[in-house]
Amino acid sequence: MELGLIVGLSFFLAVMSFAVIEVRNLNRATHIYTLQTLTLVLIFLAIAWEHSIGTLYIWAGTAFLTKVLLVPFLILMIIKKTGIKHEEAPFGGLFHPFISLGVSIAVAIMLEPIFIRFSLLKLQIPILVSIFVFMMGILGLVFRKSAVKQILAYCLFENGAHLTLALTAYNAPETVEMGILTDAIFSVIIMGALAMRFFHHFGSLDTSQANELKG
Amino acid sequence: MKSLDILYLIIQVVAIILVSPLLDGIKRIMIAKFQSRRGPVDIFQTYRDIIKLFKRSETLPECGTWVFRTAPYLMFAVMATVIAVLPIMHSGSALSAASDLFLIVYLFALMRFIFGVASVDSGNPFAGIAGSREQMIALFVEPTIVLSAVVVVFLAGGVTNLVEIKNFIGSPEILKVLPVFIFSGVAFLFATYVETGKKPFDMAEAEQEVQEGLLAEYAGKRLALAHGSLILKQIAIVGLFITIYLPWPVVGNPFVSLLLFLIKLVVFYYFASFVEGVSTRLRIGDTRLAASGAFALAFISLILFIIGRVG
Amino acid sequence: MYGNINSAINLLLLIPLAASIAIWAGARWNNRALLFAMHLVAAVATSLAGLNCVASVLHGEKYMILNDFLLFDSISGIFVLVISVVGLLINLYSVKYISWGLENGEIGFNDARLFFSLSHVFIFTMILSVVSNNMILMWVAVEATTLSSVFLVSLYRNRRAIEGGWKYVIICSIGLAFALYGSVLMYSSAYHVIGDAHSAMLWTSLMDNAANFDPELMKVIFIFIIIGFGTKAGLAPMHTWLPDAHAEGPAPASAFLSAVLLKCAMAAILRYYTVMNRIPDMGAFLHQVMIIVGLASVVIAALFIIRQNDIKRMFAYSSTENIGIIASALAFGGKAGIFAVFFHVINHSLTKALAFCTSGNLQEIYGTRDAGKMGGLVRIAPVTALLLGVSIFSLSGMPPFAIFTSEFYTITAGIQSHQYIAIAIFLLGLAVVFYGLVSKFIQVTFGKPAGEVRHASEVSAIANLPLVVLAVIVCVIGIMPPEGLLSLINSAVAIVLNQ
Amino acid sequence: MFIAGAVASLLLYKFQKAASYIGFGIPAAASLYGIWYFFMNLTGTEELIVQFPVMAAKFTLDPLGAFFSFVICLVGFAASLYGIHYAEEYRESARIGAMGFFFNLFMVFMLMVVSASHVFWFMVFWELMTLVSFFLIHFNDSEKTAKATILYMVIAHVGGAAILAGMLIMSSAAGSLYFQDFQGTAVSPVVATVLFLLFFFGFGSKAGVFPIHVWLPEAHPAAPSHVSALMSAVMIKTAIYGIIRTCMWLPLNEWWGIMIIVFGALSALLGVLYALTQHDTKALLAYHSVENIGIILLGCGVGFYGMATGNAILAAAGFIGGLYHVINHATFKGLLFLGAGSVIFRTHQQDMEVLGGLGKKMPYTAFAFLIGAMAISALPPLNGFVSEWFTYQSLIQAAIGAGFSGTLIFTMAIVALALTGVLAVMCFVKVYSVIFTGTPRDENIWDKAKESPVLMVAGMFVLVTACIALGLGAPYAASKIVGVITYITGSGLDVAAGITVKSGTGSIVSPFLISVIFVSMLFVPVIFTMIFKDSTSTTRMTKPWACGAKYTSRMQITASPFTGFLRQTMNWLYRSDVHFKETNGYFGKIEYSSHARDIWWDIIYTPIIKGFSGLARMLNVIQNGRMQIYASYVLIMLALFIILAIFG
Repeated sequence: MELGLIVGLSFFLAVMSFAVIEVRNLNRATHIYTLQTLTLVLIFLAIAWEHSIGTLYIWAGTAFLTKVLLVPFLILMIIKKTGIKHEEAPFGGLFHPFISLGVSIAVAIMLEPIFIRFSLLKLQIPILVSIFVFMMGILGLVFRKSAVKQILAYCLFENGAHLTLALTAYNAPETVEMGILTDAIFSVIIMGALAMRFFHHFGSLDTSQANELKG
Repeated sequence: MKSLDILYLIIQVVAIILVSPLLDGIKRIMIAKFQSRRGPVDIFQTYRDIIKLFKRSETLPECGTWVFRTAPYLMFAVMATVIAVLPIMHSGSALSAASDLFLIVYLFALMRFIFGVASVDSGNPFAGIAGSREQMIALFVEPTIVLSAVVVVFLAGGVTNLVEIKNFIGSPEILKVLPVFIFSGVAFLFATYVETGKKPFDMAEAEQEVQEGLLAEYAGKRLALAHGSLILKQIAIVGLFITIYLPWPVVGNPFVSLLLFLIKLVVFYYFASFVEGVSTRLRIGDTRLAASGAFALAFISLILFIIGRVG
Repeated sequence: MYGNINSAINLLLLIPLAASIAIWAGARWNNRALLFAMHLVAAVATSLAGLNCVASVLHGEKYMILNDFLLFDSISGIFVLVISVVGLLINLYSVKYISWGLENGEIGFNDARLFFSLSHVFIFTMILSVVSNNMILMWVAVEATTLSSVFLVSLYRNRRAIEGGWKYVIICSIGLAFALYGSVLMYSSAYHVIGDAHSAMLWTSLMDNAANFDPELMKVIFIFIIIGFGTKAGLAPMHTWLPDAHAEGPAPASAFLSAVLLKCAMAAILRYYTVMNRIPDMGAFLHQVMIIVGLASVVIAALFIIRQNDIKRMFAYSSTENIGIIASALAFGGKAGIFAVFFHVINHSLTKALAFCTSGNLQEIYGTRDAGKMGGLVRIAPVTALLLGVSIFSLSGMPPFAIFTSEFYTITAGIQSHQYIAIAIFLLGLAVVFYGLVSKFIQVTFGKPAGEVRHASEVSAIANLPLVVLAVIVCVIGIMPPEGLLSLINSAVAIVLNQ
Repeated sequence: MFIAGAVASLLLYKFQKAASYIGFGIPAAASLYGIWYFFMNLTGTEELIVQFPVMAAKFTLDPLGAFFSFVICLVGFAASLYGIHYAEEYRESARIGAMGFFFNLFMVFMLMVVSASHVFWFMVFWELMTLVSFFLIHFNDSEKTAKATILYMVIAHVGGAAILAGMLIMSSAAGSLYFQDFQGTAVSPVVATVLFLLFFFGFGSKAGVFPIHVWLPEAHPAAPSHVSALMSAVMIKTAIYGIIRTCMWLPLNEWWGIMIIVFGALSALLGVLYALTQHDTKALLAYHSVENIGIILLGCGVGFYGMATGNAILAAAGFIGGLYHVINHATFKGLLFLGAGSVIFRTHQQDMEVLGGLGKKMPYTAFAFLIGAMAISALPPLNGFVSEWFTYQSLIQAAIGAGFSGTLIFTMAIVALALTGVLAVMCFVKVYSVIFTGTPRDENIWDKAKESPVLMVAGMFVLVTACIALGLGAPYAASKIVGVITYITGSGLDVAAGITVKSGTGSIVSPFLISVIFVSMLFVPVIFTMIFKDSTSTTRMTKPWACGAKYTSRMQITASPFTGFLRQTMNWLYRSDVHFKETNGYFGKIEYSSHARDIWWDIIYTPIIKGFSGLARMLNVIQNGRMQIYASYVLIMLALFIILAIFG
């Protein structure tokens, strides 16, 4: 196996993302999320240092600024404003975690050979983990009911995509990377504002209540 | 040649019109005899009735439109046209253009149309029912007539002109297709009997139920004409049957052929009155069974024709 | 010539951005006139810039600016034309619509200000997505359109609008996530082949050396793209957000969404289609995927239309159906097929804008969106009835109007490519849609009004003016399309089919 | 060029919504010009190329087109003349202006359809014709019209789609979109049969052929009378034109001719059977249109059969029957609808049960209606007889030539035609006598009724003269039609000799001679009355005799009992739902009404409608509002496509 550091960090990243989805208490989930993005930044730094790629340092810096500081701050603000600490039971009930775990791992294994073929850095484990995180994010969005948890899930798969992009095509022009980050930030802001309005009207952040539009 | 034909035509029409009350007299005497009652004095009784009617005064329902008033004339004229058209005396030449099988069938339809409209126009409830029954009888009879006639047309090689048909049937080849001819002949005979409105099938003019249908409202000269036209209708339909199916003693001289035609007519009436005297009136529903029997006969003749020709 | 084009395109992008900021900042004090004035000025300016750019690209020229990050060829020309023409008319109408909203008290002044500024950001992002030459920049722009239009949809402060908005954001971002994966894969495989980081991103270079991409990978990428941008375009199985989002927003917003936004998502799919089409043995697979998605949307939407009672949801489903038509035309391919795609893009955006704005009028007159409570429109507001008639008969494919012509081409393309079963299903779907739309039309225009009528008077002339213009264009384009438009479309077809 | 002339004059009207006089005056003038023009050049072919950027529209006027345009203009002239007064029924001037506007468009589009020779433009005008008639129907706006129009529009649209598909397949085989290039294209027999079926059912849906006739009795009564006159007299003929035009391209085979004949016979029989049970005058006339379309199809079927078997004379005989009946049907059906319209104009009552004795109050309408009724039941002196006579001849000629099954089918067709004739007579006796003769059944209708305005009567009498002229002048008209037929089948048939009309098999009939004999025979009874006329014949007016009881108008026979008997015997076909309510006690008022249901509606249409709405209900489940499920659709679709990519 290649260098232990990147692999270890990636494993740590995977475990953290699983925890973000599962933890019911929203505050603690956000903290875990900040930890997770921190590990992402560390991975960027490790790869940059390891393969001495200049651009990744900038990526790490910007990621740190936006994802580690700004996003958690926004989410915590929402939790403070709505005052909802606890999240409702997820859609799939008890065995939901096992499904999302199983599916994400399966998809990761399936897509990994395709990504690895053309990626610049042929690091198998980190790509696997990035796809896993991406899928965890998507499934989190699908299964979770609370609005905040959905925003967290959105940021999760954002991180996953970011990591994949870094691994497979780090030499993409900077504007592209900046574009994706600004998109991520703006979507969190917009989702937050919408969640506030949702809370204002529905009294709770449980999105499954909103099913009036039928047929 | 043309003026001669017209002359024959006029003679033919006048002769038949004059003879028709005679036939009606025969019928009444025959029926009276069967029902063992005295019946009219002699066969000329119908002449006297008609003449008397012409003299009598008239009563008309005030709601009747011009259709009702002119109906007897129209009906009489239509029947006269049919008789004029039958190629009894004049065969071939210009007038034959008018004697066509479908034309005659549709002239009968015209007669029914006028009869129906006049019967409802009179406002008389019984006449209305008579009119609707008249149409119903036609509904059962028409297919048989058309089918059997069409089979004969096939035999005669697709030409619907009565004159050619008469020549064809007169000629010896008829022997080759005799069975087809006989079947269609029987079917046509049955259909004509129903059409004439004699006893078993005279729902339209039934005395007891419908007070003679349309005639109930007429009086005086219109009643005479209406009655005359009904008799003429019977003669016309029988005449059609005779010209198609019994032309045998083909004779050149027109006068002799007219005489032969009248004799055949009297014979037919003789048998018809016999049947009429015996049978009782059928409900209109039952005619359907009788009519479908006739239609089956005509259909068999069609099948025979097809097998015959193909085989 | 080169010089001013460069500035023209920059201008085209800058004006809406500047306008939105100006409106947000400027119209602080609560007076409507200033707000409306600024909005109108911005709208007219954007569309003029747009038309100026389109005029320069009528005969297939191509311009690349900002070190090749922006590309303005005839394909983007068509979409910019749509954005500017339809956008202008919808903006004109939205002024009136918002003033009604303010009078009836449904929305506050701040909401109106938000609405106008956001609509300009929305236009900016759409133009960017159509013009960008860089794959991932295009993805960013499409993602931005979603974000900017969320608050347009959930403008009204009621539960249904919020629900519509929330679903719209969540499902679209899931879809677009897959699209991001697709474009990342595309970039990495392109980089592998072209070798230069910068040009591997650009459509132009991709199109040139498409031949030597490896088909297996391209299949996976195309799937991701179809799923990603398909959700955004409202193709069948992923269209579930469309009726909720389009029905709940204010009429001009939903007109913008379905008339223009869906087309831009379709533009993205079209870009990928042009690249993929040039790879030797990809044609069959492309056709297979597009046919499934296209026919699925036509049939599913058709079956939903006949059940609808709410006018705007019905029009939303008919948008899915028409996007399905565009997808099937793309699937049939060939010269007629691609011509039908572009022609239908223009026709449908015109008609759908007309349809949604008329439903705005109806909502104004009857106070409700439920067709059951409407009736007797002919007597109450004959002009609106006429407009509704034009839009419904055009949507259901009646001849004098534009959509019949593009359907005519689609069917010719289908027959030329011997897809008889597909054509049969296609026609069946159209027939069902016809029944659904026309029966609603009869229910609304004739007979006696079922529910109470808010104000039984013809809607003010100013509001109807843009709609009448739209209606006239729809009629004219069907039979006598202008010369310039035809050459624009033909040059776009040439690009796609790589003649 | 006529088309340009007609279009200019009608379009001139289109923009200025004037009152009814202008509204219908101009089309009347235009159609008059049209009649003269088309009559002149039944054989020439002109072309009009209109340059549109998308597709160069080409309108060629070949004899077939000219013949149908002549029919359109003839009835159009009468209908527009009639319309001038009839429009008053729709009081507000905007409505009349709008009606005039649509009426003109209707005329223009029909003319264009008949002369269009380019796939795209033919389809455009074909659908436009439906669209405009949709608006025209909506003028008398009631709940029933909504159902009628949606049914009409959907069937017409589906038919249009079938035609479009057929034509496009044809054009892809022929390589161009112009009709004349379709002539000699080599199309494999299988494709040819598919095309034929597409065209037959596409156009059949517009003509009201048997299985797809359901919309006709719904849509025509709903329309204003002069519009329904135009629709049923002429619009249906454009469908016949379509069938002939398309079948000229395809390499025919025998079985198509026989199929058309079978459908024709079925439509004829069922049309007239259902007509008998109708109370509403215009619904009755609409069913009769179905019947007459059946008869026309019989003629054309024999024509196609002849073309398929290469026997040109037979083809010519068949087409003469068919085309002659097209023009006859247009005249007397138009006349009947206009007559019914003037009755409705005065009494505002479509139901026959209530009308009665109007003959006295509306003599001209009564006479016109009588002529129309006699013509439609094909009674000798009038035109109906001549065309049915031709059809009979062609069927006989075909029967002789055909094999075993052929003869059987042709003879059965003859019998069906005869039966239809009888039923038609019964039906029109009922209609005419119930409305115009007998005692009036409803007092307030009776005093209100008076003769309809002059122009309406003039419109009707135009068609009356047309009927009589076509009847007596049969030889001249037939020879004109032969010109058209040589265009279709490539070989004519010497039809007319002096005053007689000859058929393929040589049998001749001369309507003129018949009427001469008929008139001469009329003198015979008059002479008889002269001879015996010496009585004091004072004619007394009395109430009709009702065996002594006081006569009331209720005693009179009304429409439904007239055919009541037929309904009992044919109940297996009608399955009428009888509503019999016995009110209190012995002498209570008994309420009895039976209404025949069109069973085809249940057999064919309800299952289709149920099927679609069932499918829609099933699908509704996928839009159940829960967001999580929506999101999962995206994932499922992704999985599906990946599987497709791997295995596809």
